[in-house]
Amino acid sequence: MVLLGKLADLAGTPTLTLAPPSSAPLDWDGVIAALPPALAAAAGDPRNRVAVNGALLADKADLQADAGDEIALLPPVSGG
Amino acid sequence: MVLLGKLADLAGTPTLTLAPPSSAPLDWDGVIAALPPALAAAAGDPRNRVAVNGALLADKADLQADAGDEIALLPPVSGG
Amino acid sequence: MRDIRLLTQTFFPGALIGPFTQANPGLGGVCTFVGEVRPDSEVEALELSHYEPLTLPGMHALADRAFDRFTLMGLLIVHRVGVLHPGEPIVCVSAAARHRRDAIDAVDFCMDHLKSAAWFWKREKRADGWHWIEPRSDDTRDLARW
Amino acid sequence: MRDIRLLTQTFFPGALIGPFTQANPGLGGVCTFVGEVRPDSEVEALELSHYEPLTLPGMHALADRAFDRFTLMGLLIVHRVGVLHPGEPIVCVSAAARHRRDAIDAVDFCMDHLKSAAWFWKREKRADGWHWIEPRSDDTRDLARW
Repeated sequence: MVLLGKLADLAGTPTLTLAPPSSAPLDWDGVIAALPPALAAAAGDPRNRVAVNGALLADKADLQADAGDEIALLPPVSGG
Repeated sequence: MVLLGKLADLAGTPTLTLAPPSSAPLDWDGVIAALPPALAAAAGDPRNRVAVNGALLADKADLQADAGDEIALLPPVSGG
Repeated sequence: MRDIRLLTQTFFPGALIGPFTQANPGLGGVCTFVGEVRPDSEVEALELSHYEPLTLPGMHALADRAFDRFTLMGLLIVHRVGVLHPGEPIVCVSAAARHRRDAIDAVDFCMDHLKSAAWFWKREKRADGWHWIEPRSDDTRDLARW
Repeated sequence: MRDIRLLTQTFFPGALIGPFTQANPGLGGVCTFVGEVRPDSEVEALELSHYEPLTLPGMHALADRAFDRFTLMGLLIVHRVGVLHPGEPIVCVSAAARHRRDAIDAVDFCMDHLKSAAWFWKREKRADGWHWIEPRSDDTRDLARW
Protein backbone atom coordinates (compact mmCIF):
# COMPACT_ATOMS: atom_id res chain seq x y z
CA MET A 1 0.00 0.00 0.00
CA VAL A 2 1.33 3.44 -1.03
CA LEU A 3 0.55 6.46 1.13
CA LEU A 4 0.74 9.93 -0.40
CA GLY A 5 1.04 13.42 1.07
CA LYS A 6 0.45 13.80 4.74
CA LEU A 7 -0.84 10.24 5.05
CA ALA A 8 2.76 9.08 4.58
CA ASP A 9 3.80 11.36 7.46
CA LEU A 10 1.01 10.03 9.66
CA ALA A 11 2.03 6.46 8.95
CA GLY A 12 5.71 7.28 9.36
CA THR A 13 6.37 5.53 6.04
CA PRO A 14 5.39 5.98 2.37
CA THR A 15 4.54 2.29 1.99
CA LEU A 16 2.85 -0.33 4.11
CA THR A 17 2.44 -3.99 3.46
CA LEU A 18 -0.96 -5.31 4.46
CA ALA A 19 -1.38 -8.94 5.34
CA PRO A 20 -2.92 -10.68 2.34
CA PRO A 21 -6.63 -11.28 2.85
CA SER A 22 -7.40 -14.79 4.08
CA SER A 23 -9.88 -15.68 1.36
CA ALA A 24 -11.90 -13.03 -0.54
CA PRO A 25 -10.15 -10.00 -2.17
CA LEU A 26 -9.49 -7.10 0.19
CA ASP A 27 -12.21 -4.41 0.14
CA TRP A 28 -12.15 -0.82 1.47
CA ASP A 29 -13.47 -1.81 4.91
CA GLY A 30 -10.81 -4.47 5.07
CA VAL A 31 -8.09 -1.88 4.32
CA ILE A 32 -9.34 0.50 7.02
CA ALA A 33 -9.52 -2.37 9.51
CA ALA A 34 -5.92 -3.35 8.72
CA LEU A 35 -4.50 0.16 9.34
CA PRO A 36 -3.19 1.46 12.67
CA PRO A 37 -6.02 3.45 14.39
CA ALA A 38 -4.63 7.05 13.82
CA LEU A 39 -4.01 6.31 10.15
CA ALA A 40 -7.37 4.56 9.78
CA ALA A 41 -9.17 7.73 10.98
CA ALA A 42 -7.27 9.94 8.49
CA ALA A 43 -7.72 7.39 5.69
CA GLY A 44 -11.50 7.56 6.23
CA ASP A 45 -11.65 11.21 5.02
CA PRO A 46 -14.23 11.06 2.18
CA ARG A 47 -12.05 13.38 0.03
CA ASN A 48 -9.35 10.72 -0.23
CA ARG A 49 -9.14 8.78 -3.50
CA VAL A 50 -7.92 5.25 -4.05
CA ALA A 51 -5.97 3.78 -6.97
CA VAL A 52 -5.21 0.12 -7.59
CA ASN A 53 -2.11 -0.62 -9.69
CA GLY A 54 -2.08 2.97 -10.91
CA ALA A 55 -5.76 3.16 -11.90
CA LEU A 56 -7.99 5.54 -9.93
CA LEU A 57 -11.22 4.06 -8.59
CA ALA A 58 -14.39 6.06 -9.17
CA ASP A 59 -15.67 4.83 -5.81
CA LYS A 60 -13.69 3.36 -2.93
CA ALA A 61 -16.51 0.84 -2.44
CA ASP A 62 -15.37 -0.75 -5.73
CA LEU A 63 -12.04 -1.79 -4.18
CA GLN A 64 -11.21 -5.47 -4.72
CA ALA A 65 -7.50 -6.01 -4.14
CA ASP A 66 -5.68 -9.29 -4.46
CA ALA A 67 -2.31 -10.29 -3.01
CA GLY A 68 0.44 -8.30 -4.77
CA ASP A 69 -1.82 -5.45 -5.88
CA GLU A 70 -0.58 -1.92 -5.16
CA ILE A 71 -3.23 0.14 -3.39
CA ALA A 72 -2.50 3.90 -3.34
CA LEU A 73 -4.26 6.19 -0.88
CA LEU A 74 -4.35 9.76 -2.25
CA PRO A 75 -5.40 12.68 -0.04
CA PRO A 76 -6.66 15.94 -1.63
CA VAL A 77 -3.86 17.73 -3.48
CA SER A 78 -2.34 20.96 -2.21
CA GLY A 79 -3.50 24.36 -3.39
CA GLY A 80 -1.28 26.95 -5.00
CA MET B 1 1.99 66.59 -43.95
CA VAL B 2 2.87 62.97 -43.08
CA LEU B 3 1.20 60.17 -45.04
CA LEU B 4 1.03 56.69 -43.52
CA GLY B 5 0.45 53.24 -44.94
CA LYS B 6 -0.83 53.02 -48.49
CA LEU B 7 -1.52 56.77 -48.62
CA ALA B 8 2.26 57.27 -48.79
CA ASP B 9 2.35 54.89 -51.77
CA LEU B 10 -0.49 56.73 -53.47
CA ALA B 11 1.25 60.07 -53.00
CA GLY B 12 4.60 58.58 -54.04
CA THR B 13 6.15 60.14 -50.91
CA PRO B 14 5.74 59.81 -47.12
CA THR B 15 5.64 63.60 -46.62
CA LEU B 16 4.10 66.51 -48.46
CA THR B 17 4.46 70.18 -47.78
CA LEU B 18 1.22 72.11 -48.21
CA ALA B 19 1.32 75.78 -49.05
CA PRO B 20 0.66 77.70 -45.83
CA PRO B 21 -2.92 79.01 -45.68
CA SER B 22 -3.25 82.60 -46.83
CA SER B 23 -5.05 83.84 -43.72
CA ALA B 24 -7.12 81.57 -41.46
CA PRO B 25 -5.67 78.24 -40.12
CA LEU B 26 -5.95 75.29 -42.52
CA ASP B 27 -9.04 73.12 -41.95
CA TRP B 28 -9.87 69.60 -43.23
CA ASP B 29 -11.58 70.86 -46.39
CA GLY B 30 -8.54 73.02 -47.05
CA VAL B 31 -6.25 69.97 -46.75
CA ILE B 32 -8.37 67.92 -49.18
CA ALA B 33 -8.46 70.84 -51.63
CA ALA B 34 -4.67 71.12 -51.46
CA LEU B 35 -4.02 67.44 -52.28
CA PRO B 36 -3.55 65.97 -55.76
CA PRO B 37 -6.93 64.55 -56.93
CA ALA B 38 -6.11 60.78 -56.59
CA LEU B 39 -4.76 61.28 -53.09
CA ALA B 40 -7.65 63.59 -52.16
CA ALA B 41 -10.14 60.82 -53.00
CA ALA B 42 -8.27 58.25 -50.85
CA ALA B 43 -7.78 60.79 -48.04
CA GLY B 44 -11.53 61.31 -47.92
CA ASP B 45 -12.13 57.71 -46.67
CA PRO B 46 -14.12 58.26 -43.45
CA ARG B 47 -12.03 55.55 -41.67
CA ASN B 48 -8.89 57.67 -41.93
CA ARG B 49 -7.78 59.51 -38.77
CA VAL B 50 -5.89 62.77 -38.50
CA ALA B 51 -3.24 63.81 -35.96
CA VAL B 52 -1.74 67.27 -35.55
CA ASN B 53 1.74 67.44 -34.04
CA GLY B 54 1.39 63.85 -32.77
CA ALA B 55 -2.07 64.30 -31.16
CA LEU B 56 -5.00 62.36 -32.69
CA LEU B 57 -8.09 64.44 -33.45
CA ALA B 58 -11.42 63.01 -32.30
CA ASP B 59 -13.02 64.52 -35.41
CA LYS B 60 -11.34 65.67 -38.60
CA ALA B 61 -13.73 68.67 -38.61
CA ASP B 62 -11.73 69.97 -35.60
CA LEU B 63 -8.60 70.42 -37.72
CA GLN B 64 -7.07 73.91 -37.40
CA ALA B 65 -3.46 73.77 -38.58
CA ASP B 66 -1.07 76.72 -38.65
CA ALA B 67 2.11 77.11 -40.69
CA GLY B 68 4.74 74.65 -39.41
CA ASP B 69 2.24 72.19 -37.86
CA GLU B 70 2.68 68.52 -38.74
CA ILE B 71 -0.56 67.00 -40.01
CA ALA B 72 -0.53 63.15 -40.14
CA LEU B 73 -3.06 61.25 -42.22
CA LEU B 74 -3.56 57.73 -40.81
CA PRO B 75 -5.47 55.07 -42.76
CA PRO B 76 -6.99 52.06 -40.94
CA VAL B 77 -4.27 49.75 -39.58
CA SER B 78 -3.60 46.33 -41.02
CA GLY B 79 -5.11 43.18 -39.59
CA GLY B 80 -3.15 40.21 -38.35
CA MET C 1 6.01 18.70 -31.27
CA ARG C 2 4.92 17.33 -27.94
CA ASP C 3 7.25 17.36 -24.94
CA ILE C 4 5.86 16.24 -21.57
CA ARG C 5 8.33 15.81 -18.72
CA LEU C 6 8.67 15.45 -14.99
CA LEU C 7 12.03 16.72 -13.78
CA THR C 8 13.77 16.00 -10.49
CA GLN C 9 16.44 18.70 -10.93
CA THR C 10 16.23 22.44 -11.41
CA PHE C 11 15.74 23.60 -15.01
CA PHE C 12 16.07 26.76 -17.08
CA PRO C 13 12.86 27.51 -18.98
CA GLY C 14 14.75 29.56 -21.56
CA ALA C 15 16.80 26.50 -22.48
CA LEU C 16 13.57 24.59 -23.20
CA ILE C 17 11.67 27.30 -25.08
CA GLY C 18 14.30 28.03 -27.72
CA PRO C 19 14.47 24.44 -29.03
CA PHE C 20 10.69 24.06 -28.61
CA THR C 21 10.08 27.11 -30.81
CA GLN C 22 12.60 25.87 -33.38
CA ALA C 23 10.88 22.48 -33.42
CA ASN C 24 7.62 24.04 -34.62
CA PRO C 25 8.44 25.75 -37.89
CA GLY C 26 5.59 27.73 -39.38
CA LEU C 27 4.15 28.89 -36.09
CA GLY C 28 2.51 32.27 -35.68
CA GLY C 29 2.93 32.56 -31.94
CA VAL C 30 4.22 30.89 -28.82
CA CYS C 31 2.74 31.47 -25.39
CA THR C 32 4.70 30.34 -22.35
CA PHE C 33 3.91 30.36 -18.67
CA VAL C 34 6.60 29.73 -16.08
CA GLY C 35 5.65 29.36 -12.43
CA GLU C 36 8.30 29.82 -9.79
CA VAL C 37 8.45 29.06 -6.09
CA ARG C 38 7.45 32.41 -4.59
CA PRO C 39 9.96 33.73 -2.12
CA ASP C 40 8.44 33.95 1.32
CA SER C 41 10.59 35.04 4.22
CA GLU C 42 9.34 32.08 6.27
CA VAL C 43 9.70 29.35 3.65
CA GLU C 44 13.11 27.73 3.17
CA ALA C 45 12.08 25.02 0.72
CA LEU C 46 9.11 23.40 -0.96
CA GLU C 47 8.79 19.68 -1.58
CA LEU C 48 6.52 18.22 -4.23
CA SER C 49 5.68 14.55 -3.98
CA HIS C 50 3.61 12.68 -6.51
CA TYR C 51 2.36 9.17 -7.33
CA GLU C 52 4.30 8.24 -10.40
CA PRO C 53 1.80 5.78 -11.94
CA LEU C 54 -0.72 8.65 -12.14
CA THR C 55 1.35 11.77 -12.74
CA LEU C 56 2.91 11.38 -16.16
CA PRO C 57 -0.14 9.60 -17.67
CA GLY C 58 -2.26 12.47 -16.25
CA MET C 59 -0.03 15.05 -17.94
CA HIS C 60 -0.22 13.17 -21.26
CA ALA C 61 -4.02 12.95 -21.00
CA LEU C 62 -4.13 16.72 -20.38
CA ALA C 63 -1.96 17.30 -23.47
CA ASP C 64 -4.38 15.12 -25.48
CA ARG C 65 -7.30 17.30 -24.33
CA ALA C 66 -5.43 20.50 -25.22
CA PHE C 67 -4.59 19.18 -28.72
CA ASP C 68 -8.26 18.19 -29.18
CA ARG C 69 -9.57 21.53 -28.00
CA PHE C 70 -7.15 24.00 -29.59
CA THR C 71 -5.42 24.16 -32.96
CA LEU C 72 -1.86 23.63 -31.79
CA MET C 73 1.42 22.86 -33.49
CA GLY C 74 3.28 22.03 -30.30
CA LEU C 75 2.82 21.72 -26.56
CA LEU C 76 5.45 21.55 -23.83
CA ILE C 77 4.51 20.68 -20.25
CA VAL C 78 7.37 20.38 -17.78
CA HIS C 79 6.84 20.04 -14.03
CA ARG C 80 9.32 19.74 -11.20
CA VAL C 81 9.07 17.22 -8.38
CA GLY C 82 11.30 16.91 -5.34
CA VAL C 83 12.73 19.68 -3.18
CA LEU C 84 12.69 23.20 -4.66
CA HIS C 85 13.97 26.49 -3.30
CA PRO C 86 12.37 29.94 -3.59
CA GLY C 87 12.89 31.45 -7.03
CA GLU C 88 13.28 28.07 -8.77
CA PRO C 89 10.91 27.26 -11.66
CA ILE C 90 8.27 24.70 -10.72
CA VAL C 91 6.25 24.47 -13.93
CA CYS C 92 6.62 25.54 -17.55
CA VAL C 93 3.83 25.23 -20.13
CA SER C 94 4.39 26.45 -23.66
CA ALA C 95 2.05 26.23 -26.65
CA ALA C 96 2.93 26.95 -30.27
CA ALA C 97 0.16 27.64 -32.75
CA ARG C 98 -0.51 29.37 -36.03
CA HIS C 99 -2.84 31.75 -34.19
CA ARG C 100 -2.33 33.71 -31.02
CA ARG C 101 -5.67 32.87 -29.40
CA ASP C 102 -5.02 29.10 -29.55
CA ALA C 103 -1.55 29.49 -28.03
CA ILE C 104 -2.69 31.71 -25.14
CA ASP C 105 -5.87 29.74 -24.41
CA ALA C 106 -4.02 26.39 -24.46
CA VAL C 107 -1.53 27.61 -21.84
CA ASP C 108 -4.35 29.00 -19.69
CA PHE C 109 -6.29 25.72 -20.04
CA CYS C 110 -3.31 23.52 -19.20
CA MET C 111 -2.36 25.60 -16.17
CA ASP C 112 -5.93 25.51 -14.84
CA HIS C 113 -6.18 21.73 -15.36
CA LEU C 114 -2.69 20.65 -14.40
CA LYS C 115 -3.62 20.30 -10.74
CA SER C 116 -6.54 18.02 -11.48
CA ALA C 117 -4.70 16.08 -14.21
CA ALA C 118 -1.48 15.44 -12.31
CA TRP C 119 -1.56 15.35 -8.57
CA PHE C 120 1.16 16.91 -6.51
CA TRP C 121 1.32 17.09 -2.75
CA LYS C 122 3.31 20.00 -1.39
CA ARG C 123 4.91 20.73 1.91
CA GLU C 124 6.90 23.76 2.99
CA LYS C 125 9.96 23.80 5.19
CA ARG C 126 9.86 26.58 7.76
CA ALA C 127 12.10 27.30 10.73
CA ASP C 128 10.03 24.82 12.79
CA GLY C 129 10.02 22.02 10.21
CA TRP C 130 7.86 20.75 7.35
CA HIS C 131 4.19 21.73 6.92
CA TRP C 132 1.74 20.24 4.41
CA ILE C 133 -0.09 22.72 2.18
CA GLU C 134 -3.85 22.20 2.27
CA PRO C 135 -6.23 22.22 -0.73
CA ARG C 136 -7.57 25.60 -1.83
CA SER C 137 -11.05 26.55 -3.07
CA ASP C 138 -9.77 28.82 -5.92
CA ASP C 139 -8.84 25.76 -7.95
CA THR C 140 -12.48 24.82 -8.42
CA ARG C 141 -13.26 28.36 -9.57
CA ASP C 142 -10.48 28.22 -12.19
CA LEU C 143 -11.83 24.93 -13.57
CA ALA C 144 -15.35 26.33 -13.82
CA ARG C 145 -14.07 28.83 -16.44
CA TRP C 146 -13.75 26.10 -19.10
CA MET D 1 10.01 46.59 -13.93
CA ARG D 2 8.62 48.15 -17.05
CA ASP D 3 10.32 47.77 -20.41
CA ILE D 4 8.59 49.17 -23.49
CA ARG D 5 10.54 49.22 -26.74
CA LEU D 6 10.28 49.59 -30.48
CA LEU D 7 13.10 47.79 -32.25
CA THR D 8 14.33 48.27 -35.79
CA GLN D 9 16.54 45.15 -35.80
CA THR D 10 15.76 41.47 -35.24
CA PHE D 11 15.71 40.35 -31.58
CA PHE D 12 15.88 37.14 -29.55
CA PRO D 13 12.96 36.91 -27.12
CA GLY D 14 14.90 34.54 -24.86
CA ALA D 15 17.57 37.19 -24.40
CA LEU D 16 14.91 39.61 -23.14
CA ILE D 17 12.94 37.24 -20.91
CA GLY D 18 15.83 36.03 -18.74
CA PRO D 19 16.83 39.52 -17.56
CA PHE D 20 13.16 40.55 -17.30
CA THR D 21 12.44 37.61 -14.98
CA GLN D 22 15.54 38.36 -12.90
CA ALA D 23 14.47 42.01 -12.62
CA ASN D 24 11.25 41.01 -10.85
CA PRO D 25 12.34 39.14 -7.74
CA GLY D 26 9.49 37.68 -5.74
CA LEU D 27 7.32 36.82 -8.71
CA GLY D 28 5.06 33.77 -8.76
CA GLY D 29 4.75 33.45 -12.52
CA VAL D 30 5.74 34.91 -15.85
CA CYS D 31 3.61 34.65 -18.96
CA THR D 32 5.16 35.47 -22.32
CA PHE D 33 3.74 35.64 -25.79
CA VAL D 34 5.99 35.84 -28.83
CA GLY D 35 4.49 36.45 -32.24
CA GLU D 36 6.49 35.59 -35.32
CA VAL D 37 6.12 36.37 -38.98
CA ARG D 38 4.31 33.27 -40.25
CA PRO D 39 6.07 31.58 -43.13
CA ASP D 40 3.95 31.70 -46.23
CA SER D 41 5.33 30.32 -49.45
CA GLU D 42 4.28 33.48 -51.28
CA VAL D 43 5.57 36.05 -48.80
CA GLU D 44 9.23 37.05 -48.97
CA ALA D 45 9.15 39.87 -46.41
CA LEU D 46 6.84 41.94 -44.26
CA GLU D 47 7.31 45.64 -43.65
CA LEU D 48 5.82 47.44 -40.65
CA SER D 49 5.61 51.18 -40.80
CA HIS D 50 4.36 53.38 -37.96
CA TYR D 51 3.93 57.03 -37.00
CA GLU D 52 6.52 57.53 -34.33
CA PRO D 53 4.79 60.36 -32.39
CA LEU D 54 1.88 57.98 -31.70
CA THR D 55 3.45 54.52 -31.43
CA LEU D 56 5.63 54.57 -28.32
CA PRO D 57 3.24 56.83 -26.34
CA GLY D 58 0.45 54.40 -27.32
CA MET D 59 2.46 51.44 -26.02
CA HIS D 60 3.17 53.26 -22.75
CA ALA D 61 -0.51 54.14 -22.35
CA LEU D 62 -1.38 50.46 -22.87
CA ALA D 63 1.16 49.46 -20.21
CA ASP D 64 -0.46 51.99 -17.83
CA ARG D 65 -3.86 50.37 -18.42
CA ALA D 66 -2.44 46.88 -17.83
CA PHE D 67 -0.78 47.98 -14.56
CA ASP D 68 -4.09 49.58 -13.47
CA ARG D 69 -6.15 46.54 -14.35
CA PHE D 70 -3.94 43.65 -13.18
CA THR D 71 -1.70 43.15 -10.18
CA LEU D 72 1.64 43.07 -11.97
CA MET D 73 5.23 43.23 -10.89
CA GLY D 74 6.62 43.79 -14.36
CA LEU D 75 5.58 44.21 -17.96
CA LEU D 76 7.66 43.97 -21.12
CA ILE D 77 6.28 45.06 -24.50
CA VAL D 78 8.66 44.89 -27.44
CA HIS D 79 7.55 45.40 -31.04
CA ARG D 80 9.49 45.33 -34.27
CA VAL D 81 9.19 47.91 -37.02
CA GLY D 82 10.88 47.88 -40.42
CA VAL D 83 11.40 44.93 -42.75
CA LEU D 84 11.00 41.44 -41.25
CA HIS D 85 11.42 38.00 -42.76
CA PRO D 86 9.31 34.87 -42.16
CA GLY D 87 10.18 33.24 -38.82
CA GLU D 88 11.45 36.46 -37.23
CA PRO D 89 9.81 37.62 -33.98
CA ILE D 90 7.52 40.60 -34.49
CA VAL D 91 6.18 41.13 -30.96
CA CYS D 92 7.01 39.95 -27.44
CA VAL D 93 4.82 40.69 -24.42
CA SER D 94 5.77 39.33 -21.02
CA ALA D 95 4.06 39.90 -17.68
CA ALA D 96 5.43 38.99 -14.25
CA ALA D 97 3.05 38.76 -11.31
CA ARG D 98 2.68 37.12 -7.96
CA HIS D 99 -0.32 35.21 -9.30
CA ARG D 100 -0.73 33.24 -12.49
CA ARG D 101 -4.09 34.69 -13.50
CA ASP D 102 -2.77 38.28 -13.53
CA ALA D 103 0.26 37.30 -15.62
CA ILE D 104 -1.75 35.36 -18.25
CA ASP D 105 -4.62 37.87 -18.43
CA ALA D 106 -2.24 40.84 -18.74
CA VAL D 107 -0.51 39.25 -21.74
CA ASP D 108 -3.85 38.40 -23.34
CA PHE D 109 -5.12 41.97 -22.71
CA CYS D 110 -1.98 43.64 -24.09
CA MET D 111 -1.95 41.47 -27.22
CA ASP D 112 -5.64 42.22 -27.89
CA HIS D 113 -5.13 45.98 -27.39
CA LEU D 114 -1.72 46.44 -28.97
CA LYS D 115 -3.20 47.03 -32.41
CA SER D 116 -5.51 49.79 -31.20
CA ALA D 117 -2.90 51.31 -28.86
CA ALA D 118 -0.01 51.42 -31.32
CA TRP D 119 -0.76 51.58 -35.00
CA PHE D 120 1.23 49.61 -37.49
CA TRP D 121 0.71 49.48 -41.21
CA LYS D 122 1.90 46.29 -42.84
CA ARG D 123 2.74 45.37 -46.38
CA GLU D 124 3.96 42.06 -47.75
CA LYS D 125 6.52 41.50 -50.44
CA ARG D 126 5.49 38.84 -52.93
CA ALA D 127 7.02 37.81 -56.23
CA ASP D 128 5.08 40.62 -57.93
CA GLY D 129 6.00 43.33 -55.43
CA TRP D 130 4.65 44.90 -52.25
CA HIS D 131 0.99 44.58 -51.18
CA TRP D 132 -0.67 46.43 -48.29
CA ILE D 133 -2.50 44.28 -45.74
CA GLU D 134 -6.06 45.44 -45.19
CA PRO D 135 -7.84 45.80 -41.81
CA ARG D 136 -9.52 42.69 -40.43
CA SER D 137 -12.83 42.32 -38.59
CA ASP D 138 -11.47 39.83 -35.99
CA ASP D 139 -9.68 42.62 -34.18
CA THR D 140 -12.96 44.17 -33.08
CA ARG D 141 -14.14 40.80 -31.78
CA ASP D 142 -10.96 40.40 -29.68
CA LEU D 143 -11.44 43.83 -28.10
CA ALA D 144 -15.06 43.06 -27.23
CA ARG D 145 -13.81 40.34 -24.84
CA TRP D 146 -12.58 42.92 -22.31
